[in-house]
Amino acid sequence: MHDAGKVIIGLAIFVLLITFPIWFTLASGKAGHRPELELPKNETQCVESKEYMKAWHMDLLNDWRDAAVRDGKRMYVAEDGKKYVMSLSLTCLKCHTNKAKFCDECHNYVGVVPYCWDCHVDPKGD
Amino acid sequence: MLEKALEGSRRYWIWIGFLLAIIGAGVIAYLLQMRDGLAVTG
Amino acid sequence: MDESRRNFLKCSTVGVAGLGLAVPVATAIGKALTTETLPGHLSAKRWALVVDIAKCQSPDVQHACVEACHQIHNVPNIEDKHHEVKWIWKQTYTEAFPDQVHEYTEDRLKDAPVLVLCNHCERPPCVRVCPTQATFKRADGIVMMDMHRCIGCRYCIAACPYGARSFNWKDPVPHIKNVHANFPTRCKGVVEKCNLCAERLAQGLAPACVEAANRVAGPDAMVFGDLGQPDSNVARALRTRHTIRRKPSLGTAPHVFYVV
Amino acid sequence: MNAVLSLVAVLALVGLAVLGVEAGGLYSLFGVIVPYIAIVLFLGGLIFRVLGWAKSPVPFRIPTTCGQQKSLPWIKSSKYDNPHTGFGVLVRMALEILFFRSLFRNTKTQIAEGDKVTYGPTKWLWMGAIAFHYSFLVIFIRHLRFFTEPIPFFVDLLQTVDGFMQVGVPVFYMTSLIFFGALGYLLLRRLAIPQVRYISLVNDYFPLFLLLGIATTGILLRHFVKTDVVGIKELTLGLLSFQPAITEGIHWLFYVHLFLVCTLLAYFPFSKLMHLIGVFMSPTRNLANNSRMVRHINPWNAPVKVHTYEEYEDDFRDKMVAAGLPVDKQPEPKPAQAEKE
Repeated sequence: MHDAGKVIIGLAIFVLLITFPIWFTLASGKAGHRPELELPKNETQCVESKEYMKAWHMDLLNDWRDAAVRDGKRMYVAEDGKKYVMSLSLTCLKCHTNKAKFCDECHNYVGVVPYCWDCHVDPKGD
Repeated sequence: MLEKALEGSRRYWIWIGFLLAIIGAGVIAYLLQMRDGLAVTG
Repeated sequence: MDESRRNFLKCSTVGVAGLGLAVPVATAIGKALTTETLPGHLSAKRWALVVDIAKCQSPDVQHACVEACHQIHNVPNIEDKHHEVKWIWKQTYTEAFPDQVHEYTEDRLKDAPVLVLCNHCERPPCVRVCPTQATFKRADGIVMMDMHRCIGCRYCIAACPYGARSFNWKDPVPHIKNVHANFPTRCKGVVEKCNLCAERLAQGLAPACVEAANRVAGPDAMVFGDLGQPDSNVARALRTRHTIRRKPSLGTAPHVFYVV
Repeated sequence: MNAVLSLVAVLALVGLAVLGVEAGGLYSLFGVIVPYIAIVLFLGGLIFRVLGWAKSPVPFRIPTTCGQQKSLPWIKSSKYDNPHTGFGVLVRMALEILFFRSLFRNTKTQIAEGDKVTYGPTKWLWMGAIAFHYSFLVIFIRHLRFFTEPIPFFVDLLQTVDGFMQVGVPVFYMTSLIFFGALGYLLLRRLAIPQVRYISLVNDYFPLFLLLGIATTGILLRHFVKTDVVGIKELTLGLLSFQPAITEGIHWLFYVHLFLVCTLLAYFPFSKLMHLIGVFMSPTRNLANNSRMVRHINPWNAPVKVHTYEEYEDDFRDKMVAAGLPVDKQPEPKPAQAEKE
């Protein structure tokens, strides 16, 4: 092999870079880490199903915003007919009292930084 | 094409350095504004 | 709303079909939103506000109005005039009504402090210039802002002849004494202004300044109501008393009226 | 035809994944086994190809890259386009890898005014390539948020910059758009320009369609067919810590995305996509053009017995002098004679 030294060093660097997630995560020892959510104690039912909320809560909030701000309609009628006031601070955070142990858990886990909290107030303090 | 820009007299490099310094100042000012808002200037 | 929902469904269908998939989309692709107004909300054809200059002249009243408004709306209190944010504030009569004074204007008016706020114009120039439609006029006449859409271009500030709009030159949150959790704060780089307490109307409450003025100065210091109903209190007030608007010559048709 | 074939191939892959997951329920096949096979094929194939390249001897320092070669001291040479030092090579490689210099130099031959041949610069391909490669890099790094725990700071930083416009929720990344646009351009270019279409093969179209499929499924998954992202990260973390476990309830579209990516990985080492590594190993780029200064001996040359003129003269000097032939080096005077004189 010609220039064996250089080729092997290059390959080693490449493999090291490609396997970065593996050794980085294993070294941090958090590979088994899962978000642990603190669920509301006195409420078992969110405004919509758990699966829907998991995937679509950001769109729901976005639609809530449009409805409340632009159409002046502030009452959400859920799939099951229950009605909720559309408010992040007042409705969502009333049950999910701890933003850090609910919202932030998953958001941090998948690296999402929503800018909701730039303005919307967490009633329990930031 | 590109190497034309990498060669020049001392005066040329002083001029480039000066321009880069102005660009740098602009970038820093922009970043400050990003952080602190437009209050930085007005 | 329905329109965007439909577009959304269309987009996703085209997207999926574009992949050549005949398999139906298994999970839900969003749901159409069903919304209602809050029970007991106040609605109107055309909201209007009548301010009695004489009754709202004392510092107590004005202070109460400004405080009430700024407190519940998390308006920051910034000392520096250049960075000031205000929804309702006071100006002298001469400043507020420059085209309605002359050198012989009565003394009681000339330097009288007048409470001024967004006029919720019929033809709001701020709405016309807003490039993102962050500022818009609701059917009931309230000129509203959707803070999420504001990009901070400040065209509206330039367009508004009443100076009713403030820009958040810096992060306002550190300048808010007690953050009121029921209302969002703003972030740096957006414009804000009076929303005629749209959030209170939705709950069936009168605007905060009206409530404060009438509490401190007695009834009818400020009259708020639906101009679309001939028998409403504002309609009656406008019929029976002499009122003026700010800068009428500009043709924006303000809906905040002043009893001189 | 080649394009259609490639499109059909990619659609077949999509169909395979949909059928496998939706109808067959082969979650562990598409979620665990295929990804592992793909990564093994990717790394193994890549190393195999690189070692193959490394074993091929490079016969020549190719002296005609571009620019003036370093020769005599008073002739100006191109230090970076035609470098003769290690540093020059480093600069040339950096320009090539980071800025696609060769592509930038692209010219277009046109017949103008009836019969005149003109050569002009054309930067479109270069721009498309830059846009595509850099957005791909950003998207690749962005995806580390699903592969690392905790997420390194630069991934968060990159996401913030990329989502700077704050359009929509979740924010639409600028690079998604650029990536899609650049891919579209690169594809249209092949389809629209007759000369380019003529030389385009299945293995030119296939990666384009494959990447378009990956981008489409990715954008759909982020913005239109949302699914349990936390579950997806649990799956990937399980995979890379070698404790694979399928998470329930992930949308089938994710498996399509994953399968297309796996195909790309497995296909990579055996395709033209190997220019990722090839660019580092191309002798016309990574060798200093110093053949005037250093003697490079062709590695496969048979050993030639060299007998230089100097050696020849050494052997026959005395005889040459005796015969009256001129010699370069005069024979040393004999010490005995010198003493006598």
